[in-house]
Amino acid sequence: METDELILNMGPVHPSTHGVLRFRLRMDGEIIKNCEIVMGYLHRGTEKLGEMKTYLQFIPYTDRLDYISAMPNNYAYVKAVEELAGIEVPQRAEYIRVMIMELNRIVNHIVSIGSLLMDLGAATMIMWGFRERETALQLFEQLCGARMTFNYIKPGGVREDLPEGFIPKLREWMKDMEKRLVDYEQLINDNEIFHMRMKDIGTISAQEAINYGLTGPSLRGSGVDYDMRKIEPYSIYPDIDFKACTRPEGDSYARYIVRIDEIKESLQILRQVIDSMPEGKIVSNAKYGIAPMTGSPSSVMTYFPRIFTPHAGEVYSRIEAPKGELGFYIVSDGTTKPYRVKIRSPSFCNLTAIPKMVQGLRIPDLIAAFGTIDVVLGDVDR
Amino acid sequence: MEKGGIRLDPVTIDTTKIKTIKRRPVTAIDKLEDTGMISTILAAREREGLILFSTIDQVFNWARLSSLWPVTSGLACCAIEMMATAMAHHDIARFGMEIFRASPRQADLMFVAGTVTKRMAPRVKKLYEMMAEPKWVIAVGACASTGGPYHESYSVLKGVDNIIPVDVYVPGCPPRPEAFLYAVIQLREKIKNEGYGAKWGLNK
Amino acid sequence: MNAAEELKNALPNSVVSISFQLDKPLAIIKKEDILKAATIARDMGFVHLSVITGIDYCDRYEVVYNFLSYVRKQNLVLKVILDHNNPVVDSLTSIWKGADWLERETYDLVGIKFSGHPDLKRILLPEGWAGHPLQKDYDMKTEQFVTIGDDGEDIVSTDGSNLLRRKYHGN
Amino acid sequence: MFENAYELIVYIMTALGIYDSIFRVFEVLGIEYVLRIIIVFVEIVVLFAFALVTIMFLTWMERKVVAMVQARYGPMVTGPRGLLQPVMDGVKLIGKEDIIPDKADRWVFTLAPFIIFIPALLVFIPLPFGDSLVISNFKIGLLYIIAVSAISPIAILLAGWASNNKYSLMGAMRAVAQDISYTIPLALAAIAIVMFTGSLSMVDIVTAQGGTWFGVIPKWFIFLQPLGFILFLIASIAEMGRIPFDFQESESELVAGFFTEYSGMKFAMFFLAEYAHLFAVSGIVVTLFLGGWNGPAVPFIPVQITSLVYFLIKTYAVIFFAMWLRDTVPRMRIDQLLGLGWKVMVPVALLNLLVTGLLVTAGVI
Repeated sequence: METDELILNMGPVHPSTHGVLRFRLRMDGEIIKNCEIVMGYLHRGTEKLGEMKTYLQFIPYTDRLDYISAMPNNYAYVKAVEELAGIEVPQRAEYIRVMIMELNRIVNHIVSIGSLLMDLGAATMIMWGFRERETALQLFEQLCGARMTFNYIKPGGVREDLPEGFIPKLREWMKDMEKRLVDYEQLINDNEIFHMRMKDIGTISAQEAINYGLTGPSLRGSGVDYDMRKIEPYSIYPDIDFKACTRPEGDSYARYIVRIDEIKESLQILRQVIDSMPEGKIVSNAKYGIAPMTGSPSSVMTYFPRIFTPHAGEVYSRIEAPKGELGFYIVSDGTTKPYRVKIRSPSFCNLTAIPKMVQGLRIPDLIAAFGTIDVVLGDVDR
Repeated sequence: MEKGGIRLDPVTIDTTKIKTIKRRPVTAIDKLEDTGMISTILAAREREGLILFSTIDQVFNWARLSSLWPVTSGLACCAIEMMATAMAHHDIARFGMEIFRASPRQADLMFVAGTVTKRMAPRVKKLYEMMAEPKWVIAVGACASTGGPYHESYSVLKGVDNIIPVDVYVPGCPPRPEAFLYAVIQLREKIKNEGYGAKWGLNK
Repeated sequence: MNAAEELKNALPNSVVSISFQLDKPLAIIKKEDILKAATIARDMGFVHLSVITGIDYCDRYEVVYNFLSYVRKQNLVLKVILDHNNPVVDSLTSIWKGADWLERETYDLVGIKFSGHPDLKRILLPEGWAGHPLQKDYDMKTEQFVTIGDDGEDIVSTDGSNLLRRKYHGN
Repeated sequence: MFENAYELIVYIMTALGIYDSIFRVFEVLGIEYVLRIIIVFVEIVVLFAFALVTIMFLTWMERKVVAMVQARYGPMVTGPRGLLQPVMDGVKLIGKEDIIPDKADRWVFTLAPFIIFIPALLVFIPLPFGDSLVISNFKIGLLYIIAVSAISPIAILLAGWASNNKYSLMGAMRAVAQDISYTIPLALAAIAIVMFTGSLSMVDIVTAQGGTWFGVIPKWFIFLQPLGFILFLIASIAEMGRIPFDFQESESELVAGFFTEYSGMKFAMFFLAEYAHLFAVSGIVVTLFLGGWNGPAVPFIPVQITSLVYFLIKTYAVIFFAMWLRDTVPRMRIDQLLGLGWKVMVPVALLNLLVTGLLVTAGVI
């Protein structure tokens, strides 16, 4: 019998590509022989805009890269700028930053797991997940007035201090989240069909994972004991007791379990951060004309300079974002605007491994593997 | 007697006559003109001469506004808020809109949720063209409405209304789920006043 | 002894100079020896290729590589300086699969070519897009539009009349 | 009590004292058969009206059950608690533009929705809704049902092929593979029931399940055939094409499966056929394994009414189970499903059949 190859274009508008990604599949029946990823449908020229905006103006754009976990994006950029300019950050601000980033990590993993399950056909998980996400977003909103795009972390500190009653509310949310986590695990982990769909699918060995430049939960799912928070400790992470969650298998199920474990670990971190939250300023006011505003309730509200001029130089600074290594490479020429901003986004680099992972599998496996890589298109195309 | 822009009294249809009349008596449509609701006026103008089908229109409009099935097409950040609108907390299902159809053939409404880049623009347009009439578009967020924060970018289209007609614009970056719901309610109001006899060519 | 010095010891002829990029050891490599230097860096334990990017300095291009060692917990930055007229450098895809897209992106946005790359074509912008946006002399005034052909391929032109339904107020 | 609904209607009309006079009119004209046709026609109209209302209600119920599981409200605005929602959806779909793609096979494309919709309703004909409430009590009712429901894969294949869309074609191929693999265990599980009753008639199967053991346990076949029940349930959910076996549609993989290109009324027919199928298959599960319309008698109320109520309660319980399942589990993969069908369910069904046969022959049960 003569057979012919089927060329299937999945996307850019397809329910399970998490946005506007396109898979160009060469298929033999249902088996994927070759998967080519076509992207750029959300390429918004953020890096060019970085050259056109001042340092502070660019912070909102970082929110819109990985719009599910915007706070780490804020922080990664601000951290690069702070390193470039040599700004000290007060302890309280660092604690608030870590707290809010870990909260955002939980939110990100909830969305990630939820959309994975939705792609597998079980829509309930995402509904339940978004219920907890919504309450978390209300916390964000209390803190900085925005639900998704925060613009909260600024060079030298954070924009506003914790509002009244924030910590008790957060504690309540954490208690709720722990209960819900048990529900999630009952719904998903014990499900035989879920195991059938996820185990031994999209397997990638540790060696290959490093070679492809995977980072984040995707790499830890392959058994590489790595975490930027451990390898290159930043902020207050050296003082905090936590572990990098790894699984040795390297398949989709391992990556999923790593995410669940990370939610637990993040709750652990949150608890420590809340318990040892110091009092004090939230903005450094030494160098760049940041002066405390008198008369404000907590007397730590401050101005931020509109114009901000770091020294000439270049810096590459990375953090462990929920999706992996997020790095900003900034070249400054000593003016008010960066000379060049390069964003090393985790989604972009993690996506590289998909064609390797799905070789010889079927479309449903492609969706499962793609779901566990956890990609946000804003982050891929920038 | 006229109510809500729809003529209820029985009039014999003579389309040639309607075309030749130069000055019409002042109607509710003209009154609408004063309020500046351009889209409503355009819909009403299309309905000029439509008498027989007004009741059918009312029934169909009611059905259409009650069962707006959106097409599953998220472009960027706003898509996450679109998801949040569909989820448990805000529950767009109350309006009967939870059936997100992945196939544009079966959808009535397109949320252009996010930045429309130059590369995506022809695809968005194609998606719109694939949808079956009647269809509506809601431009969600600053990017879809005007280009938003990416207005200066080389690869972003400055407003999706440059390529497809938009019924409701939602401000925000991204808009809150409440804003989505408000946009849906506005669209329902708009559909209430539309006429389809003209579109079908039944009254020509 | 930091990583850049080690690299200089191993390849005295290829390393032009060593210094620091803030606290990260930086070595500037001759452009024809980058593949050799990268191989040695990998053997030194710098297994993670974090980023490849290019910068347009108007008179020259610089390509920056950042490596990380999970075991040594150290960074190593390599830099290659390219000619502005003909920016070509060897590709690292033979060593790191992950370099594939990073190099394509650098080619797409900055315009640096990577010789030996298996599939060097645009990645974020459609084929046929005029200019490389992150070059300093990129023409931001000219609007380019994309339409789709019969096979779903992108067609770039400055004429958007097929696409647009009203007069376009782009800048 | 009566053979079928025709006799029931005749009995009621006789009791009301109008049958004889009407019959005499037709007798004088020499066309008695016309009266028979009219009565059957009325029956069918009532049945189809009931089916359509049920289907509409089911779409509403599905959305409400999903909402309940997912901690939402579901449709609320249109009508009381959203009850008018399915009506509105229907009216809207009638008013939608009917698109036939340029490269589609126009005739087959138009024909496919009818081919799937009509058999979905034909299944209702031998289904006993209650005591005497059956349109026609075929002697081969079960065989007829299995045969008629086997038409739907043909329609799906036609729809998928005619659409000239890769997703549609893949969805159609999957649906056919799935239906063929699951009709076999379905039929095998049903045959085990026939061994008890010795009849293929649906009414006989229900009657055989009347009464109780020890006055407590109802004589339902689920207790005699627990394995057969599980096999039949899994196979029928696969036949219905619902999650975890909804490969023909599988939204996150194939956009909308075989009806990706359909819009408007044609799409509505696929949509309705799906729910007609859901009701019919649940009804069959109830008839075969859950005692059909059997239930404790209630004094002063005619058995026709109580039996209908019992049947509907049981059927909706099965439907609720299917909906609940859909909201809880993820989708399987097509090769895993076929593997399950051929490697597990067919051998187990055969074994079940063998054991049942031995037991029945030995006279144990």
